[in-house]
Amino acid sequence: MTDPVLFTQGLCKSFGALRVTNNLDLRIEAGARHALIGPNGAGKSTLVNLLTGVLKPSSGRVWLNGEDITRLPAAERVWKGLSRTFQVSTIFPRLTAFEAVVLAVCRRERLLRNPSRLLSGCKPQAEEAWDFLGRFGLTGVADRQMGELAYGQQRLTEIVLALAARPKVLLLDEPAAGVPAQDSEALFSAIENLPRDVAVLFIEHDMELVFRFAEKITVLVAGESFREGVPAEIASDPDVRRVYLGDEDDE
Amino acid sequence: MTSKRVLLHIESLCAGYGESIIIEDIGFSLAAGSSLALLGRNGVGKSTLFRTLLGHARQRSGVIRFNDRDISGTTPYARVWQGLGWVPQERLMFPSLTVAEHLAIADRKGAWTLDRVYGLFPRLKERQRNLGGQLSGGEQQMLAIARALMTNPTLLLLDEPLEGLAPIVVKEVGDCIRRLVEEEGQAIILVEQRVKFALRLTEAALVLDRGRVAYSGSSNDLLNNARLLDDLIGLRSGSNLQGQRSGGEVRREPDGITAGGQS
Amino acid sequence: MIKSFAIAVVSAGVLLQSAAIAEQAPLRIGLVYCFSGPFALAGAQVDAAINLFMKRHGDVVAGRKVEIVRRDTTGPAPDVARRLAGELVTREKVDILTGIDFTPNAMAIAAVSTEAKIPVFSMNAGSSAFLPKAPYGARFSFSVPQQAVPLASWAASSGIKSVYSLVADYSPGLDGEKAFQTEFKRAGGQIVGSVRVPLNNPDFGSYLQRIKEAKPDAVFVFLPSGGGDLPVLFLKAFNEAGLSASGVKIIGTGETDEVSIDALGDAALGMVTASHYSAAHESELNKAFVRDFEASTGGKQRVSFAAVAAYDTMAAIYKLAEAQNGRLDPEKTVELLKGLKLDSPRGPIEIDGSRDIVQTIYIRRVERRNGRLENIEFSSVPNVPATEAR
Amino acid sequence: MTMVALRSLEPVRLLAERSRWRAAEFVFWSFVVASYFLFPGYLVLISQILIAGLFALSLDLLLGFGGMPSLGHAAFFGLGAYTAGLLGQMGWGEPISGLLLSGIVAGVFGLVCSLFLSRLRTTAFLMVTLTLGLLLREFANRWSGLTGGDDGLSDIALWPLFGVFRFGLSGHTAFWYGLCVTFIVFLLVRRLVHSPVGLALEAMRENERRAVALGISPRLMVIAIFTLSSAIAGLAGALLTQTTSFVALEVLSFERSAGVLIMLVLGGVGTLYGALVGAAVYLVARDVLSALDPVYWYFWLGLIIVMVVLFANDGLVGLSQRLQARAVRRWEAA
Amino acid sequence: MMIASVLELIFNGVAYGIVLFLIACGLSITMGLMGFTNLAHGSIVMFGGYLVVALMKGFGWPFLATIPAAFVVCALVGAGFERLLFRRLYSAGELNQVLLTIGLVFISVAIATYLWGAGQQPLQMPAYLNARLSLGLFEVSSYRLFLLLVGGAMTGLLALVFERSNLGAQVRAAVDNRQMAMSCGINVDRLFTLVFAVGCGIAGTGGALSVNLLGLDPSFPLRYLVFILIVVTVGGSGSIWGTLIAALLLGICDVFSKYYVPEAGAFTIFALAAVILFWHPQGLFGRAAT
Repeated sequence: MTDPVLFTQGLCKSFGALRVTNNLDLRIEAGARHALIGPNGAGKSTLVNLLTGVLKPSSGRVWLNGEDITRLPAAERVWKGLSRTFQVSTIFPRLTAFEAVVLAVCRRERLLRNPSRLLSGCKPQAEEAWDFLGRFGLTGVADRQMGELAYGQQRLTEIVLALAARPKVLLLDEPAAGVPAQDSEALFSAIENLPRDVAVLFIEHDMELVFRFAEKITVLVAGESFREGVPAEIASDPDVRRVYLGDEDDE
Repeated sequence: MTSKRVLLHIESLCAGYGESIIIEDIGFSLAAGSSLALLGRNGVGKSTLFRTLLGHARQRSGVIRFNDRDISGTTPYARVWQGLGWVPQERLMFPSLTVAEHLAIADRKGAWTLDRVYGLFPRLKERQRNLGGQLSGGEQQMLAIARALMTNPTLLLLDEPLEGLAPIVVKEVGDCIRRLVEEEGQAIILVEQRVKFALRLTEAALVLDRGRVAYSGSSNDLLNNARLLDDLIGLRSGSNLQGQRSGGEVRREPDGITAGGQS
Repeated sequence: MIKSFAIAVVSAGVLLQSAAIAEQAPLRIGLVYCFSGPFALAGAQVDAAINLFMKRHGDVVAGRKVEIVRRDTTGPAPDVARRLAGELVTREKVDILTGIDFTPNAMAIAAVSTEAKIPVFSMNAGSSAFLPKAPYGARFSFSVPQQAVPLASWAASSGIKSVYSLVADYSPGLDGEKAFQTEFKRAGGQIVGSVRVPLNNPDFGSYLQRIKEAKPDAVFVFLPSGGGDLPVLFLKAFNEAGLSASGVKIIGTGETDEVSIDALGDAALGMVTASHYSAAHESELNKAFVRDFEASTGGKQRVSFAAVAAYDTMAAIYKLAEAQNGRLDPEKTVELLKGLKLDSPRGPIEIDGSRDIVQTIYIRRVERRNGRLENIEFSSVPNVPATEAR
Repeated sequence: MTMVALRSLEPVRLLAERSRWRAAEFVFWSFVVASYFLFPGYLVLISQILIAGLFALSLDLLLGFGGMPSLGHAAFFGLGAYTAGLLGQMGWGEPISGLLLSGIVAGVFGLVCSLFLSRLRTTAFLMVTLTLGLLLREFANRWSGLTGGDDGLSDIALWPLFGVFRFGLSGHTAFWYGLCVTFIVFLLVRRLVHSPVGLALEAMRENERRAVALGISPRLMVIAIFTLSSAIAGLAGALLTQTTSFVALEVLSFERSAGVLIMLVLGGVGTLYGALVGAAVYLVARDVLSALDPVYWYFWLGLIIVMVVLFANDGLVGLSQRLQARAVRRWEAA
Repeated sequence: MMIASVLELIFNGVAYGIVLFLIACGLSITMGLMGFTNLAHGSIVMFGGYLVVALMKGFGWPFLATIPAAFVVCALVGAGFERLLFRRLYSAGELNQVLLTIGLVFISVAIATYLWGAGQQPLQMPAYLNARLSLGLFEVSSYRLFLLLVGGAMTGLLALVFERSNLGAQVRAAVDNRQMAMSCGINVDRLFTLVFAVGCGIAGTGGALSVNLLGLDPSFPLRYLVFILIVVTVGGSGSIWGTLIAALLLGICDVFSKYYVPEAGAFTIFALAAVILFWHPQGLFGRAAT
């Protein structure tokens, strides 16, 4: 077994008396395709927020690439190689898709520390951004403001933005949510073609996507890791079935 | 018995949020006193259709006739006065209002009175002094339904009323809805992932796919045509965890113009 | 009689010199003052007084037609004041600058006058810092110590043994505090407490409670006059706190001026102030002045010290221009200013060697006369210099 | 032409397009220069417009690009003004070094403030900056030994610019000095806006959560932009001191903070030129109206403001851009 | 003696706080409900004050009768403005609202100067409000006591309406979720007008009651703008209790600091506001931004 690129140790988060994440140990291997599923209120969003640094854990630790990042602010975790997308499309409405990706590339290359550099002088970065957009078939809309893009294109742009940071771990929060059927194939193939050296942790409830891509599945129930295994194991596990469904059709 | 009056008539309706278009060219009619199941996969635009009927989404073109009156372009509250009631998927409790206040502000003259609503949901009466945010999921759902009933709707739009409820509560709320339809004769449009429940309860069914009408006909026919049901709603498509989508999470369609509501 | 004769002579002069007027450029007076905002009342006074003067004395002096070019400083805004003064000099080619309201504006205008070598006559207080910065400047109003020192002397000599001092926290207030306290202590009085209140201060309650506990014979106040809100708020709170009932006197300077006194209302009755002008001043000259002023404003305005200063400034300008054949040479004007005497509605005034005003300071008490509140003079100190003689 | 060539050209073109100098910009600056000859009697007014424009520009950087509304920006303007004034009073009257030093002092104070402000946004940011400005004004009033209190600072001996050009009444030196400083700062700000940092700022304004997910640290951005904005405000304040040889408490007043916000919103937020246009319109309107109607000019100024909001709610620059776009469409249609 | 003086300070602080509350609470309600930043709120307060003066001086009305009149007239004026002007700006962004209402402040200042002159308005309170009353340990002015009673009664009434009545529930529902409130059949447009009118009415009443303590001249809206903003933001917009507690807190702290550390001048109130907002950016009782 390889060393995990991202893992948590005894992660807990409580809101008042309510414990949302409970003593969670999660291991994401390098290059993994890891899905996180679970019924409503299982604490998936909270976990994402704990991993990305939006929330601070009540106790426990988060390690990235052998480094304790528990205390790092969100932005600095991105510098260490943890990128994410959002559940509900989160974009810069008045920036063009191209500008946003250029920004992501420039940030990665630490050009934000150099305010004397003009954007028009960022030729290699521009070309790299263009390539990224090209890989996802977005060059046609590159110069349009993100707010005007179709929803599917926005979601793709979000993945491009996350990838442009060249992360070690990519966290996809319900990438397929709200994407219309005709666009979902483009999205699926984009996810399929994500670079193999990037570990992908995706939170999804679209089982089609989960079983198509996941090599490992963690079922989260009430803030705890309920089951973990390869898709076939999870699919055939009667406990998972019972817990995840909550109930069968009532008649 | 004469043929029933048309309560709701929709014609080539096209709508969305902001610049986006989510439902395209939808049309159907609903007779007075009858009920309709509105089905389709997640994100096909069912909630958006509701929001368009209620005046919260942007209607691009088409006609919405309700009670023989064109209501497109009228304000959302005028539509409530016309007789449209709404039980939103997100329940949309008012955190700073008590249960009793939720019912009081929605109160309009008609057959549904506070006593009758409390009769239908005795649990709400017990909790009438509690704030909206302090209720359990099931109680919130009951309150959402009760609140809509207080407006005395001729047509009640129910958006996934059983979503995210514990099994026992599903039964309780489901029974209430059934009583509402079968005993009180309330006309409803029901969006529900529990397809069988929805189809058994209603007379007609409408299935949407990608913002368009994919099936329009009798609920019973659809219920008894497993193949068609599979094709239309994808109950068994995609995964080997068959049917689990119905119990899984449902995407929240955010209100407002965030693009998250697009299908 | 003499006046009407003067008018006749001037009018005759106008007729005789009408040909010459066409050739001679007008005498332009740049008036920089605040006409809008909270202190617009003083601006209205100045305007009316100048109009009255020109109505009485004609708009021609030594053959030159007099023109007033007005500019609004909009409040304490020295950058605006400096620009307006500069534009008056460079673009409007004025012969003299006058008006001058808030201290910072005065300082900014002083700089313009110095650089452009143009006389500048102040119609309003300005702190003691103004004249040293304006070699071509003169002051026709008053200085804060000029009023505060006689007030302190009077207080000490009339049985007031202990005083609490309350001043607004700005430079005239601090000037007043210092002048009053120094003189009062010198004269054997005791200052039992001292407080500076912010200019934007809605509630005086706590200050008055302190005063009440200090049990002074009187409270010395210096608050922005000319229509500000603080005197009104102070007096209301003073009565509310029961201080007037317990016999504590209020002494001050300009708080009861005629544009503020009606707003103060009966609460001001009995207040003793020291000032250089009261509309109730007993002299023929003043009675005529008050009558004409009120007539010219349709009875809407009462005359206050701001109007008198403007009137006297105009008189000085006319006199100085006449002495120089219609010109206002800066050096010559300064020369002529020294020792210049005018018979003003306020009494005799004189400009001394430091180009500052020497005048009589009156001690007055607020009383109701003929149905309206007036500052009734009951004691006076003649020839008080504006700059403290040390 | 091959596909490869096309691919490498397009992205660079897109980026260059963003920062390209537009014809309207040349017209604008030519007009500013030409105003020296067109309105020789109004040079002081124009230099004060430039100073107010520079001040508004500093606020535009903060509000228009950083998305942070400040109602206490006069604090930094005033700090610059007092620094320049004190330097002059202490005998250092060299204008350019005095200007730079004033900018640095205001910037350092801005840096200190931003450490506290960086966790606040929107209304809270607005109100805390407001109280900060009020506190600083109170402080300056109290510390009259240094600031001259209400009397202000005079006796500011300013040496001629480059040892040659005196700051005279007519405002020739003030005009060119103000124009050069404003233009240089404008160029720097324009450059910054069209640099990756400017893009990051816009991203943060548009969606802070997403910007964080790109690895942009909002705290560092707020600190950086607030410091820079404060320094520019300080430069503007110092310019005012140097061209008027006087400092009054009023440079720290709430009225000045509110005034600059009005100018900026009037001109158009987030456009850079809005700051200059707004300052010009506001000050000219005030000057003209207060000369026409010294007592009630407030009324007309208020009316103009209301009309602008009702009929050009993206500011005057936005209005002119819309009119221009409409004209272009008409012209193309014809 | 010590206790009496502290009690008197508290009394004065509460009375001052009540005045601050009265002039600010209307804005808190409208800002909380409509998200409309109305900097011209102070103009309405001023108008209420002038109305009192005009009615008392011009028509010889008794002071007490002018207070309801100020409420009614200001409410009508507010409703008119909401219908004609503000409604168009609900979605225009905070900056445009700020600019528009500042423009209105300028206009109102000029109009007040034109109608009533630039000076302070004299206002003679009836004798029973100019008296001193003994409350056992200490004496108080009858006016401050009156303020306390009327202010307290108004707060109670407001709280009652806001928290207990159906109208109040409708308002809270619309603040919580405007869309859902509309879909309960609430005519939100009319509700906005009504609430705006009530907010302006309270402002007018606040003006009427505060003239005697705060003075009245055309620059009133500008002079008290900062105070109003501080009270509303410290309390948290939309919360009546929050506004009341903020006003009382600021009033009492101001009075105490002026008594014990008069050198602090205006520092205390500003510093206090800055510190509170630094720790509670949404105000003491504000909702977190969603």
